[in-house]
Amino acid sequence: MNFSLYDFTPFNQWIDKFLHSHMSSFWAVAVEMTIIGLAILLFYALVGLFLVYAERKVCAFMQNRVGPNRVGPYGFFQTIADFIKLMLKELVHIKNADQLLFNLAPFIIIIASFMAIAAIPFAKGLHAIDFDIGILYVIAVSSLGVVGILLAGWSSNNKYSLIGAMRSGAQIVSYELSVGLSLVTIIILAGTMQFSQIVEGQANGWFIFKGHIPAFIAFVIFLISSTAETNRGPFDLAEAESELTAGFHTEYSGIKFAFFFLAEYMNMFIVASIAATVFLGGWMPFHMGGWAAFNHIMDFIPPFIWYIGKTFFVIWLMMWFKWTFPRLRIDQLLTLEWKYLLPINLVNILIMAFVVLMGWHF
Amino acid sequence: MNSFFKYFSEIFHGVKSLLTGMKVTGRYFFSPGEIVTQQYPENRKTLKMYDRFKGEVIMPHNERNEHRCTGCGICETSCPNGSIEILQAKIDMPDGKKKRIIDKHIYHLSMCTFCGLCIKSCPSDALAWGQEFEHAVFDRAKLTKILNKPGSSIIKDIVE
Amino acid sequence: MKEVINLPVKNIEEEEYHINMGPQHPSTHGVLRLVVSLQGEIVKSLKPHCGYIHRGIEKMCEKDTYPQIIHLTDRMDYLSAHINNHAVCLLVEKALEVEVPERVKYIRTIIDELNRIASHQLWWCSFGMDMGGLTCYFYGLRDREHILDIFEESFGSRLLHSYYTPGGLMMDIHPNFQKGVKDFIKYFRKKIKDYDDILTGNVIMQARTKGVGILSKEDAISYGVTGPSGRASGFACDVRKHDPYGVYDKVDFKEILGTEGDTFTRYMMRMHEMRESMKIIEQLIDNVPAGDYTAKMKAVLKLPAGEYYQRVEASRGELGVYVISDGNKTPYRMKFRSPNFSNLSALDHMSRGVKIADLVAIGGSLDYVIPDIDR
Amino acid sequence: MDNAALKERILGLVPGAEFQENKQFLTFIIPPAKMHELAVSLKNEPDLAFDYLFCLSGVDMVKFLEVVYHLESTTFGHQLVLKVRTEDRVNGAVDTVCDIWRTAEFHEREVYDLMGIRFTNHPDLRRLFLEEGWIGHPLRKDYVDEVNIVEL
Repeated sequence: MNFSLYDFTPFNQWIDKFLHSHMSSFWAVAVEMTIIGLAILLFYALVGLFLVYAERKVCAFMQNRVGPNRVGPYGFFQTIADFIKLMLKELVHIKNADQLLFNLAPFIIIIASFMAIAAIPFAKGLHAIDFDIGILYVIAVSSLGVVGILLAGWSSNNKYSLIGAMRSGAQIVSYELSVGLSLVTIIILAGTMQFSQIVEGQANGWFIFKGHIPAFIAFVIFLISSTAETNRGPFDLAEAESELTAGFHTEYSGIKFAFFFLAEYMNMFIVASIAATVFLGGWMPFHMGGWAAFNHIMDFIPPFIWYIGKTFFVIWLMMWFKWTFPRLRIDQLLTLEWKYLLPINLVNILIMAFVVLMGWHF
Repeated sequence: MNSFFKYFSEIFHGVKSLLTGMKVTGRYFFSPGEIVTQQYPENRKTLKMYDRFKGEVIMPHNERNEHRCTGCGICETSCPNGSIEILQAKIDMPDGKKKRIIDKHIYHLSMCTFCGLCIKSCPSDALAWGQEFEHAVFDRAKLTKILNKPGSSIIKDIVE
Repeated sequence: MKEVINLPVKNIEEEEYHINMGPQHPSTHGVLRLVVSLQGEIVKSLKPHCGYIHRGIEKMCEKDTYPQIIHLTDRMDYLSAHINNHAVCLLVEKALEVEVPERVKYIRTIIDELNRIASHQLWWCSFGMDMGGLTCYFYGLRDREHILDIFEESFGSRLLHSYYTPGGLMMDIHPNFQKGVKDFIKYFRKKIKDYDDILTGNVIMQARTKGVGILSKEDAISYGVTGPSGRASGFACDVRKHDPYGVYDKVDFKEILGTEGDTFTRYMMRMHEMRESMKIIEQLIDNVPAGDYTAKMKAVLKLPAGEYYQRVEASRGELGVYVISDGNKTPYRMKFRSPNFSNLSALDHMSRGVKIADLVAIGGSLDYVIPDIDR
Repeated sequence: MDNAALKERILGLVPGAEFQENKQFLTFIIPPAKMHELAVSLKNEPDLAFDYLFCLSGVDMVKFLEVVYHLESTTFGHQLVLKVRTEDRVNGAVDTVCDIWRTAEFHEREVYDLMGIRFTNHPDLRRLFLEEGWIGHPLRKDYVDEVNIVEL
């Protein structure tokens, strides 16, 4: 296969060499980090804004509506207008709130999602850092967000917020397990935890096809539990707007609310990109065995487009869930995890191990 | 063993019911022709209210600036909210008698509940429903309207 | 100076955790305040606080003539405005012993049922929203729009119509009315399948509502819970069947009774009722007799001195109008027995020991309209 | 049970009951002291079985205050109206019936709030619509409120 067309590695190496030849290695690394940081920040903001717009459009179409269509063509700049509005809004000062934690909570949430995005490979050579234990790192970091939610709920001095935060604590601790185990299923198949190698391993077929039944089950479980982990409907118990008004972020306003809002969408983007990377081949093009011409055409589509396309497909699936299903109750949420997802997951790992052992995968 | 099958049939039926629901939303997602939203300010030109639409109470005037209101005050008494006030004036008739006629028919749109009793009770059919529905104004005083136009007079053939 | 509050030291396990649901809360559908005592997520008891939208309609009625009262009744249960109007009209007609033309009875029955469907559609979508399925809200409103269009074409307004008058109707129905209604029935028979697909059959919805908020038949009668909520408990309380008015005695419809008395049964009762209402309309819409649209009435209506009571089946239960007349053109005392008021009184009983999420579902299934509670 | 038999039955239960002419319902005026006792028998006697209190209203007749109970039996379908009068406009009190018909709890609170009739033994007799500390009872005929009531 020929991926050299869109390989970013030479480009990266060229920048690296260029910087090192002009300054000391400390400053070179510092400049590189700044560039990467700024690039990710920009990407983060753009994706966040776009996802908010996309969600509003998707839900509007599912509900026989038009959705935002006033600001810009097809309402494309609606979220930018919203963002400006949120920036200008008053930050409500809460009496008797724990000021330090109250102000810290949105940053914890946003930093957690920010850290997770660093390990995700967008294309060949286009990732901030390629850990040996990439999957483990992403799982660990993305579960930090719950600390922010708990702090937000606790420090707001609001009863709704507290209930929402406690619900979210129980929820994320439980569903973290399923997310991890469903990824373990694929780790067994891939034999590695490094994202770049997982993607390389899917050059001749995505894992969801290679691992057929157990991989598909793992994909479905991952979708369900990652939806739950990102606090999205039908698992949005922490917000539960018809019960707890807005749950843990009831008391937040202005830019702090915008952080929560943005982090929700970025978390969704992160889990969707993990799903795309691990199950749907990441930036690997879609290939059909034996169709050389077809495969060649597919290769010409840049890997970044493949990656974004797959990610947005998963995000669309998650939006579809949210805008169709009613919300679960807290006990049913835990029943679903402990009585259904977890046992199925464990059996599924066993099946996957057996499949890999017998070489029944493609 | 029975509970084992029950466990899986529960999962199966649950997933099936979820997919049925997703089919509905998915179908609407891919059929933008079913969108029902009205693009309100844009469709102002084509927007036509039904002919019986109760927008506001008006007093129709003919081309000679004549209305049918005798100023009898039945609408004022039949209004449950006091949204109609009638100011009468006395004029000297050619034959020397004094006659009461309407001076101002004041209509407080802000107090009207659109029950239609004034229009129904009017003996000379002087009032009617208007089609105007964009009543938002910046000053509350603008919601108090005088229904008889300035300089208007009563149509000759109306007798009290 | 900061105020120092000395709270009594209590065992934290025993201490009750109160939250105010409302007066501004998404699930109370208006300005109702429920003071809920919680233990964790479990509701120990709740106290409804009403009156945030109390307008003193009963006091205002004492100043108004009978035709004027009609427009006030619109504003009680605004979702079944026609049915409220019907109650007062029937009462005045009964007191004055006026025989209204057959045409009026037919039209009133059709419009009542249309109003009932519209009300249940709004209930369905807000129930879906209470459960967290926001999409339901738009489907319900989309279909309700068709009924409101029919109403607007015939009576000029969409929500508060004041269309019935004592003795008949404000004006005759629009020539397009019958066609519009028939088109709507055809349309809605298709769309109601969406309702079943997206919410009724949904496993999450069923798990959340089955066996939750059970109200036994005895309790339903004792609390006076009527309408679909009462019938879900097996309380045969359909006034249309037991004390027929309009032309309900001439049409064929079932009074569907539930047995469970839980939230899901209350949900199903309303879904059945929409279908039954469509059946009633289909039987009547082609048979509206020709004739006058109002009986001959005096200009000033004075009810003979005495007491009158009229009950009708509003979309949420039995609406009673109790009038004491002293022979004047205004009533001496007017009392509305509103269905939501009695239904709300059972909420505390039903929601003890359930979770907050269930409380929202129970409230949604009772379908309370706050202006009707407060009046 | 038809109205004639029902009338005999009620008069048998409460000899002091005063029959009142009414076209629609069988109406009795019951002495306040007997009301609770009668209500218990109406609910529990198998041939009466008045289990559904469908309306409870307070009426200010200027000379006296009145509580009107509209009762129905869901098994037999017969209906009955009971009235209890009290002439004391300040502390007038009637026995509660909310231990017999639970719906009365809210209705009695409403009557207390708007008409000012107290109900003895009521578990939670507070104002329902108006705030605590509201002066007067708005549905009384002698209630004046120059701010909120606008005379047309």
